[in-house]
Amino acid sequence: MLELDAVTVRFGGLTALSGISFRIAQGEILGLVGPNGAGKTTLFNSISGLVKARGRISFNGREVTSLPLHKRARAGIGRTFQIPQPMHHLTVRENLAVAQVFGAGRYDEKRIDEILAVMELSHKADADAATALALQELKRLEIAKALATEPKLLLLDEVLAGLESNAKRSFMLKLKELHALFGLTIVIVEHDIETISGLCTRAVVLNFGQLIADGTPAEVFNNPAVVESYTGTAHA
Amino acid sequence: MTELILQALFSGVLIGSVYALVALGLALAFGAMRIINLAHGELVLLAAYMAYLVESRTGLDPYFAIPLALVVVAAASFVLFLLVDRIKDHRELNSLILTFAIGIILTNAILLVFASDVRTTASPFLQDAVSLGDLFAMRSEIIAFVLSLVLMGALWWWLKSSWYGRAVRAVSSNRGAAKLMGINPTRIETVSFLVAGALASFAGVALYTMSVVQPATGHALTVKAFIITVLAGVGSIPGVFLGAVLLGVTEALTVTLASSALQELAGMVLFLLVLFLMPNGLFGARARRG
Amino acid sequence: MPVTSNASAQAAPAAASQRGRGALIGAGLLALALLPLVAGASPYMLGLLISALILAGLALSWALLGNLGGMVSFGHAAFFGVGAYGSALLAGKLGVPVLLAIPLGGLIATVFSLAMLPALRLSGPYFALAILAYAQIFRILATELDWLTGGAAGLQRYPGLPTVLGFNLADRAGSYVLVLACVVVFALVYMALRRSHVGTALRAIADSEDATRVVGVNATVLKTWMLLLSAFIAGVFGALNAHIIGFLEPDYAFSGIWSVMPIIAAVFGGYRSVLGPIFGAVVIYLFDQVIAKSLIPVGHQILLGIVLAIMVLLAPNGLSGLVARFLPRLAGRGLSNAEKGHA
Amino acid sequence: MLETRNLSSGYGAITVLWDVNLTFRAGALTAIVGPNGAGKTTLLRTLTGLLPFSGEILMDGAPLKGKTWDLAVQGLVMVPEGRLVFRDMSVEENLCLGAYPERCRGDLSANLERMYAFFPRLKERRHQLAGSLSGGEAQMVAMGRGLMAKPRILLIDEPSLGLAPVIVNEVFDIIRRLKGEGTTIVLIEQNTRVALSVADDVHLMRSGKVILSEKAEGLDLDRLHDLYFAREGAKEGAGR
Amino acid sequence: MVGRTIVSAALVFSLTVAATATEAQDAPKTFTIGAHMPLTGSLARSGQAFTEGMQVAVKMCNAASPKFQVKVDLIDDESTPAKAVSAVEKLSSDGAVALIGGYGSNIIGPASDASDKLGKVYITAGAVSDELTKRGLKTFFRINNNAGYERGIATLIGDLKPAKVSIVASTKEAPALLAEGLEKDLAAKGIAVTVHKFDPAITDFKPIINKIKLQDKPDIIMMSAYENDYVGIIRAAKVLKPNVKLIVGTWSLATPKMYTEFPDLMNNVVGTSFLPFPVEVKDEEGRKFSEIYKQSYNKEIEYLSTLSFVETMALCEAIVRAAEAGTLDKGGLAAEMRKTDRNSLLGRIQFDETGDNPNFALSMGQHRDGKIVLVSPKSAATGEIAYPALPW
Repeated sequence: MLELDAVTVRFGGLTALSGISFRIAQGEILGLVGPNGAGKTTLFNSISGLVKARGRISFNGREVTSLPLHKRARAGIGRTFQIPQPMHHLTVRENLAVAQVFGAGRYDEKRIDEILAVMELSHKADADAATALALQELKRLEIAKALATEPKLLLLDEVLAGLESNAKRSFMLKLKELHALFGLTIVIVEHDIETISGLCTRAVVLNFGQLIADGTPAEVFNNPAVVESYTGTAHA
Repeated sequence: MTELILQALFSGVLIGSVYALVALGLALAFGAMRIINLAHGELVLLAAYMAYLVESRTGLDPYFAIPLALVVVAAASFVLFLLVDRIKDHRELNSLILTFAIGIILTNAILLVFASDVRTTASPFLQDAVSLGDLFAMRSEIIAFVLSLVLMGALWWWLKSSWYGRAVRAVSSNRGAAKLMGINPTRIETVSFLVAGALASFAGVALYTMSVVQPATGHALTVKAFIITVLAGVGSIPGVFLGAVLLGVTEALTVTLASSALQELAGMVLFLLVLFLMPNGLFGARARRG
Repeated sequence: MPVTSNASAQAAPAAASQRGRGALIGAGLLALALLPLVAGASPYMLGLLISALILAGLALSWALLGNLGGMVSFGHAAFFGVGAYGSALLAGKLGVPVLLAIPLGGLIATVFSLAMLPALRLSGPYFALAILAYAQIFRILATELDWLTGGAAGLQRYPGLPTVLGFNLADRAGSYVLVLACVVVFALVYMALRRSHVGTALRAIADSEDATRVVGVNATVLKTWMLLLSAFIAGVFGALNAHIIGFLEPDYAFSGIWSVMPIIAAVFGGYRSVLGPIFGAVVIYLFDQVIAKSLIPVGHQILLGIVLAIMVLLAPNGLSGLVARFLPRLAGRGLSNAEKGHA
Repeated sequence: MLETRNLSSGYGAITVLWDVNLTFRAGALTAIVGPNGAGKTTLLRTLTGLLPFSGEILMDGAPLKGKTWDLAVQGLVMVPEGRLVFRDMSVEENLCLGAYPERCRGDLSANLERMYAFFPRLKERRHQLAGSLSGGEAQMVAMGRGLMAKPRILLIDEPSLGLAPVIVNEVFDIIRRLKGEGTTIVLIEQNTRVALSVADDVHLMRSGKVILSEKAEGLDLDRLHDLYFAREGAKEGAGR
Repeated sequence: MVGRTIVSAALVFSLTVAATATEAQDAPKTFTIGAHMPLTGSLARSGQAFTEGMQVAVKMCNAASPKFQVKVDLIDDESTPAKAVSAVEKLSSDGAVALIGGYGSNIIGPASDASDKLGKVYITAGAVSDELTKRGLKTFFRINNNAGYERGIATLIGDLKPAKVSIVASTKEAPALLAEGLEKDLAAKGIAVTVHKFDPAITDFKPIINKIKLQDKPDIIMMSAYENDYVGIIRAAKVLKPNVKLIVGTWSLATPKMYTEFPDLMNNVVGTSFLPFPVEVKDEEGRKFSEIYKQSYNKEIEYLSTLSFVETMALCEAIVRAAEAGTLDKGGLAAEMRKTDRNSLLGRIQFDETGDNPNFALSMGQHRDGKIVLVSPKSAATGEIAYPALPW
């Protein structure tokens, strides 16, 4: 469904991603792992179109490498931001309506209600997005907004970060529910081994903008290179 | 033809050097605070009227008005800063509107105090012609040119070597990091507005000696200054100087090679072309698009 | 792309009562606006009100670009002047009926605004002053192309407003009704647009452009539409003014006044609401012409400057913001969305 | 010498730090490690006055007062990640700005020479624009700039971020030398091994809380990593 | 809060205005003349000068007429047509019996239209466009016109018989119009003419003058512009010293004020003027005018003040005549205006069917060491022209 072929991103002299290639199959939940500055968000940005990448990105057999942002969204690539970016001055419902009208090309109130219900935001539907929502609600809104565009691929950037372990567990269940309910393919950035293991069938590890491991969560987290990428080498 | 063009270049450089003084103040305040002071031209004008006041009341040379202009204009600039600093929301938009409003207030205050007559120096000495071979200029223009170079040199030195100057550059470069250096950005913004006011003082007096002023002149000066900062790009004194000279020369050459009716057009077209095609300006280090 | 009302997106009863109240406020305002006619105001009063409404239309156009498009323009005179010349030339040289020439004037302003599309990539002051540059360029072109525009001497022999169905639009009362009607129509268009999904998306862009684009909104195209629409409205009012005044010259048609006054009016009234700029224009214009002028005959604009400065500093959401703060029930959401989150 | 009591902070309505209690000993190097999103940088930003907080921050037993720049003047100096150098100023100008607090201005040239002795590489590039430096060099500029302020406490934010291992080693050599000179240092690092190689005290943060506080010496790295990655079976607990 | 106060203040005020409008005509023997002038913006100078002449005329008129008194209501039109039209309407509703108009054809056109619709006589000295008198308005009058300026300057230049003339003209309406007309007139006299139009925003004229100096090589430089431009142009000429014989300008140039303010630039420059200086006024009226003017404003009479003085005198006299005949409130003022035939500082004043003054012709004055000598036409001359003669 998504194919990356030698995707490279440079900012000035800095290489943020170099030659990333991998595929994601329909229905997969893929964990994207790597320390700070490894290039995970940049990878999301290049898939969703926020930054220009070299190489080739194809989505459902269609090359999207140079497609503008909004067209990728309409093609079915949805994403969230690590720091939630609600449309502040809109109500929760309006947030979803905009996403649906422009991203999915139709207005279907029932479906919005459905998404609100699934994301447990129904009671906040007419509240202002920025002022009346707590962080966790903002994060759910972030996902709800992406869902409203009726995506086939959902890129989730650290949606679980900062959650208590119990909350994390229930949120994982929620993600699985979404995955089944909407027939999604999901890529999620996450650091917790527990979460990745519980949620994903496969994990990809980035470091210094390069892909250093690809496999089941267990394989990946026992890969010395991966552990080292987080914890560093002991200094001699 | 060569003679014509040479004179046009010469005139363009002379007028450009004063444009540069006007623009530097604008650029300095913009660098520190990311705010375009749309009342900057009026500050320059205020200084010009101080020169008029001193010359007409005391008969002294207009340059003697510089201390008075410094006090008055710096004070006005300081008040302006205090007001701008009060704006907390939608700063970019609201500060534009506020400084614009202050420009209107200053223009009309000048009109109320000094009437709408055309003012310029009466000194025969300053109006005398100076010739360099086949090139001609008014003495006041030569003085203004030298003054401008000296001030730009002084400003360059100040920014490079004084603690406040360095801090101004640091705040322009990276406000957050500047705080970590123990720099109080608000104080530095105040300083940069005061220095911008000082530059405006000199520019205004110079303008009074070489050109005519009227209460309505201020707005046009602001626009010229802004055009120059766009040509120059953000963050370099030589850039502002070259941008200003480029504008002056473009204007003079338009008159010489085409028609004087198109002079303003040429400036505006140049402005738009650079704005659209060269996001960093001609000489700037940083992009201006967000 | 569906551009429908999202009134249904709100809880139905609330929306209905809101709409009811909106209609009530609207009817009240319209009655107020027609009062001068019924009360038999002097031609002088009507003349002032016509000028105020022309300004109101221009302020509306400015605020639409500022509020929905997120762009501050310092050169609305560009559209105003092009609309004025376009309509006057069509009517004067080609004999197009004036009532047709006026919207065509707006259309010509729209076409000219296409030249400004590169400016859409610019932000804040750069956009504002780029538009100012366009206004200057258009002014100089109007001066230089004297075979078309009459040059500096201007145009003065072109038709004024006609008589329609026995109703003379050229007299004060007629002109007043026509200009008022145009203001009302564009205000309704603006309101409908703002309530539509496109309007919601545009508000969203102002919050976070990236976040809005990743849900499929083509921000550039929407902003372009706002620029074109704003140009059209400004052009129409320029054209109206041209036919009411009966004289055009470049310095007048492209005067800085047409760039400055809408800003003052919209900021004063509250540019984030629909009615704010209209009220702002009427109040500011009358204040300037009736009160300020009698206090300070020369330099009375100083009072405008002071009022503008005070508004920006103390009430950045303008009159409508103040109304919403002090009379929240009366104003409701219809009058102002300004206060929300902007305080 | 620096202490936090029930410190909570975050961005607007979003709380990131929850009741953090930490003590940084004078003359010691304290490392705060943890995965990203743990709140390490938030802690640093709170300590330097960039974020509002509830709870207390005490320096030498007295509540810390003032804005970021006042704290820098008082000797609480932060070295941000290398990208936060003044890019359009030269290396030397960057260093000079470090000495902005008045107490440091006196012997500017001596101070500079001291830095160049510390970072010979920077002397070679003293007139180069900081924006044109490599990541490691920029990191050195940021550290040099911080040292110019003659800090009583130096807070270093993820010095290894985005640097190749060789360069990381070089940077940590310098930190070790600094520690040798008796500077009190707080080091934020996600790279546990390098952090441990220089630290006296170690705190592990996860999800905005401190979940482990121990002396670096004799710390069981496996246990630390179990907690770090929240591996199955790891028990949270703080012990001294 | 502030806003609401302003709204209510505005309402109260406008109601008061409406109320007083109906009472204003109570005073039996004092008539109000309405006037609108540019008192702000770049033309404020001109508006001020107009106003001064007008006030002196009113004083003199009142002194001469014990039965009827006249007063002036003045409104700033800010050089914008809509505001001028408003002003006309307001003045008229406040009871003005006639109107004196401001400056610039773009203002006068719509304002006099409005006045015509209200049936009020409108007189101006500030609009020279030919279009204005082609409209067939019955209530419109003016004492000066483009043709007069053109004739005055063309006569002077024609008499000097230069081979070549360069015209430097502002692109503003009146100067552009004059330059166009002159170009044709002079060409008809066989004189080679080049025109350099400039945008009013420019301040450095050296490039234009240098072009004239090196390319045109004319005998005379003619400036069709305003005061600030004159200063710039003459300064540039003084610096570059083109090999010309004379510098000629038009309105607001040959005035004592210009000489006092710019003594080094003005000597030998020629411009339109009605009076020599020191004023040698032959008739009583002119002498009185200059006396009162000097008392009131502590300066010598100005060109524009003279214009407005003459128009106001003509208007006042017509008002008095109409009042005596009892036709003033019956629309008889326009007819009385057409009966005007008097001598003035501008020469003979009459109004034709279109309201224009067919006799309007200009004298040209030359600055001569602080004095102004009338040098053209021969009939009005008080001295010989210094030619060639330059300010430097």
